[in-house]
Amino acid sequence: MRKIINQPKAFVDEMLEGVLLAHPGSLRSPARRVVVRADAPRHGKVGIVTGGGSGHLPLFMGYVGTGLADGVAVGDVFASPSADQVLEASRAVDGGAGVVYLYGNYSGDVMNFDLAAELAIAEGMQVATVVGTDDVASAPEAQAERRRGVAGIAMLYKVAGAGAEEGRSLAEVVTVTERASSGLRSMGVALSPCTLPAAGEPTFSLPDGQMEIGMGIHGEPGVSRGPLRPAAAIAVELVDHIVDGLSCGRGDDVAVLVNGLGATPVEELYVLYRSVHGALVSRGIDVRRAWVGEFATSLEMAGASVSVMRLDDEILGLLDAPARSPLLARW
Amino acid sequence: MRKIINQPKAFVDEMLEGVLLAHPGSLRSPARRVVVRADAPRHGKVGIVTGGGSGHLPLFMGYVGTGLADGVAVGDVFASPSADQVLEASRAVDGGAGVVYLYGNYSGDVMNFDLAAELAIAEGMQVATVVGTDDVASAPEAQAERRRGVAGIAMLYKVAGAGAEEGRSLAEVVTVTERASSGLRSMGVALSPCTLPAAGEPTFSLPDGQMEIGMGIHGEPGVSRGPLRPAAAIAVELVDHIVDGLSCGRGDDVAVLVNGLGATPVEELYVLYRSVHGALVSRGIDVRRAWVGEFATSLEMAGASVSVMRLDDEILGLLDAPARSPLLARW
Amino acid sequence: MNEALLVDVLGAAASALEDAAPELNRLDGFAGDGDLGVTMTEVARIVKEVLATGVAGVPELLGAIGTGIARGAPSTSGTLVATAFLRASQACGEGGEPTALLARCFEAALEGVRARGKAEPGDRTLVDGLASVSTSLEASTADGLEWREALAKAAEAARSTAQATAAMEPKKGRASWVPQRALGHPDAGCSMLAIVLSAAAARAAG
Amino acid sequence: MNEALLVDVLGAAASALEDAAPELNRLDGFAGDGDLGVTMTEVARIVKEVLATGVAGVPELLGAIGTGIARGAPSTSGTLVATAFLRASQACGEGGEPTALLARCFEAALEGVRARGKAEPGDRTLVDGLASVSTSLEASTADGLEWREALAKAAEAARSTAQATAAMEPKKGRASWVPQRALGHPDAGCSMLAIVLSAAAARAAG
Ligand SMILES: Nc1ncnc2c1ncn2[C@@H]1O[C@H](COP(=O)(O)OP(=O)(O)O)[C@@H](O)[C@H]1O
Ligand SMILES: Nc1ncnc2c1ncn2[C@@H]1O[C@H](COP(=O)(O)OP(=O)(O)O)[C@@H](O)[C@H]1O
Ligand SMILES: [Mg+2]
Ligand SMILES: [Mg+2]
Ligand SMILES: [Mg+2]
Ligand SMILES: [Mg+2]
Repeated sequence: MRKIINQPKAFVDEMLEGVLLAHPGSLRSPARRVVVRADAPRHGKVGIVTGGGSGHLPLFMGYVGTGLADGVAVGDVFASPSADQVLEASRAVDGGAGVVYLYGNYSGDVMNFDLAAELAIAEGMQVATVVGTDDVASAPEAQAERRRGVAGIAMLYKVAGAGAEEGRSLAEVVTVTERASSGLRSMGVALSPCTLPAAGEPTFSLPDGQMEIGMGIHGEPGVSRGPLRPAAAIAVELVDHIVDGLSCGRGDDVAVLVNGLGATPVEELYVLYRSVHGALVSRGIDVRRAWVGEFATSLEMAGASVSVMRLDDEILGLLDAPARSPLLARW
Repeated sequence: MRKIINQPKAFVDEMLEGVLLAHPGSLRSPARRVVVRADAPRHGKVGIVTGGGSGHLPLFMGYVGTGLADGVAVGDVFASPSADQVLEASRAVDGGAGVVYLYGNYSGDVMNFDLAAELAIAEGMQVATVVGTDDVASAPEAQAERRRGVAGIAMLYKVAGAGAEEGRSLAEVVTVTERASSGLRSMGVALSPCTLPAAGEPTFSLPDGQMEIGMGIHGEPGVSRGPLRPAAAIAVELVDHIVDGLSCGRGDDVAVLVNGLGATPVEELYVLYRSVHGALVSRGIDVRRAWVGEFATSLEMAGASVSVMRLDDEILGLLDAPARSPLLARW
Repeated sequence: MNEALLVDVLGAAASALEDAAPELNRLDGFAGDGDLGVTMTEVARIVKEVLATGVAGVPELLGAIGTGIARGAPSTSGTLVATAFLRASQACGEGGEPTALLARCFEAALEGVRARGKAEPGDRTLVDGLASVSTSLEASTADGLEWREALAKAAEAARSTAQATAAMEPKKGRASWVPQRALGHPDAGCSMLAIVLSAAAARAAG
Repeated sequence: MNEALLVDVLGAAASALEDAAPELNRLDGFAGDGDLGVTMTEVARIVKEVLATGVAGVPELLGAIGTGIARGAPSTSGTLVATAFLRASQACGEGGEPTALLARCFEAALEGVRARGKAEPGDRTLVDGLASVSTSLEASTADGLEWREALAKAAEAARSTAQATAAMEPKKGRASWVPQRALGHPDAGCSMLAIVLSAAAARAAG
């Protein structure tokens, strides 16, 4: 194990202590394993609560900031937070205009956010839910609502967060975020496993020189495993799968996000982006915005994912709105 | 090898193509392997030119942006760019107020930047140089000017870039950047080697469960090698070495940067930060600003570095000034 | 079924769960992320903790376990197991004849898990296991079986359902891309249920 | 020394450099980053490329090689080797007796490398190797030796200086923290110089 940690059991709580020590002006913790913007609740603003397992930074906590989410419930490594934590986060960010639960579609998270929503509504809050389901490898197009949420959710935070920051209503924020989500698809390739601090052993085995297309961010089996192929071939395969269900073609505008899973150098992500861009442009699709970097990781897994979001003027405007979070802002 | 690449020889150029395709509004390339801000040259503004080997993103190209550097000369993986490239970058960013060469102290880079400076001055430009020498493991305090530059240079870009953006003169920018540099120290720990695309083999061997304190970012031998220790112990050792030469103690203000070398999850960097913060605070040092993330990597090396910069009001003001670059901005 | 006996039986089930952790990780790994054993180790720890603090009253004990798991092991299976305990706690409030009580508890657990997880019978989840256990306990109630016997039959039903899931092709979600990976291996959650019920029945039997 | 001969000798030196790449990486790895062989492979490729294009005139040829390396292999050692070629090109412009010409070229190269790299003799760098070669060529000029003989002596001097660096404790920079790592191994840059001069001398000798 090659980890800079102390006791594996203390990993998540020590990480959180570090976050709060590093960013005291921007973040605070109203309850155990709950982190919110220091200025929450913002009166009259729709609050956005997210959450999920640890080990995916900057997902989820990294998206707590201005023009993004307001609060996060932090689970154990690769494990859902509890309904209690989500409820505490909701209380801390609700400014009277309601709260959107925006997170990735994993059964544990869904159950705990759903339970929290019941409890929050019982307390008199307005709660609506939008679940990220962008991973096309996790279920066929006909079962799109069963798909898992992966790195594409970064763009949903941007859309929802900008809408909320502008003062839109709960229903308006939900409507535009759902529209963005329905035009969002992602797919990834894994080149190595990762090791959970508490387990000390890799989550699965993927021999050097092999890749698994469509593997889940916790190492769930993907669509195919085989010898590692060149970046250009990987890009074409990912874009084919993504564009298939997106019914997106000549003249359509999209935003693209190329995400590193943890151990893949940013240089390689740009090599991949180069071919992703080419594959989209060759279909006549217009790439209006692009981000390349780490947006949702799986500890130190090697690999990358590609996300494509269909744009309209309203969504593009929200993507372009200012946003800032202490974990994302390298300046 | 677990790399998303095509031909290893094409790695750097394809990466650059990807960068330019992803950020067409922000960056442009006036010459081969030279990248500058799209709006360069800015009339009357001091230009900042940096450069160095590839494989360290976001260093160096990631710091080309508003309030940061204006241009970069991009070398091969872990190899210096040529004087020609530096000269081209200088020509493209010189707005008549002179150019600062700000880069890390590696002999190949120094020689090529020095040669470029001679050529640029011969062409009538004003050129001044500030070299980052923050790596305390690379030479003893008595030979501080021989030290290598590592992740701390991220803070120097911020200081110099903000000063230039404010309209300061070449001499003023150099003076404050040199003062910031003289109060800046870094040290790192490596937990695994990395593999150059062209080589296909790890740069050195570091068995699982071992760490090397003070190893250079190209794998140059460090101060000591031994069994991997807990994050808290690593933090104390790094802070001890750093603070030693900084003559910094009770009542002093500092900014801290905890940097990941490539494959270390951000969660671990925050666990490390927690103890770094504790070690500084226990000496009575006041941590005024902190950044945690990847600022200077070595491909997919596992490990981290800690940088500490002594602050005065002027430097703190420059660190707080707005800055934005397409490669750093996740939003 | 008195409280001391329940403590004893639940303790045995928790120990069996701990022992089965590597096997549960392995089974979860075929189509899932291979962490069911990790979660269940945590669940077992929480069960034993609550048992050790000695909560008075069967519904209270089950409720405390449910709450403890919901807070302390909030993963998919943890949340479902917590839901099962909470619903069982509510269902057994009125007391009654042990076999009927058991049947009522598992029926409530099944309904709770279905509502929370939105899976249907045939989806190759814990719901399949709970459904067969619930059906078996209902039949035993109708047949007037003693609770130990009923529990043994329920464990038998859980085991055979787990076996049956091995032949069920995953039709939904990620696993449906590569049905051959899961095929031939029992569902991890159903195996977990079979293991705890078998341990409980064995302890109850003596 | 005519141009055809120079092309021949430089080609032999370049081939030797390519063959020595793994060894140069290994030596550079003890106290450096282990990439000298990578850089020198590139340098050798550029030298051969320029030789193949056939530039007219000795100074022009050396200059083209220097410029090519400066553009195409701009690392520490690449830049220093480029500087050496560029300075040699300038120094040999006036022509003259071959041994004196060689001595002048290497003296100019030494001065160029010292100015560019700011290392002093004794720092355990390429400067130590170039200094001993320059001294040897000066003595050979004074002694009136034929250039092939002078080159052989210079190669001998380069080899013994490389050997001597193995006993030099790195007093500066990173390597000074762990002097024992470098100690016992010759400096990589000096070994490189010894290898190319030996190959050149052997080819010149026929
Ligand atoms: N929606 C659901 N309803 C009922 N049981 C489920 C559901 N989803 C998963 N399960 C059960 O949970 C088991 C996996 O649990 P766990 O490993 O905790 O899930 P994950 O790691 O995906 O969060 C499965 O074998 C299955 O029996
Ligand atoms: N300042 C210098 N002056 C002269 N020679 C130097 C200098 N620095 C390094 N060298 C030589 O260069 C060799 C290493 O070259 P190289 O591997 O290209 O350096 P790096 O990888 O550090 O850029 C050393 O063995 C030494 O002989
Ligand atoms: Mg699982
Ligand atoms: Mg899981
Ligand atoms: Mg080297
Ligand atoms: Mg090098």
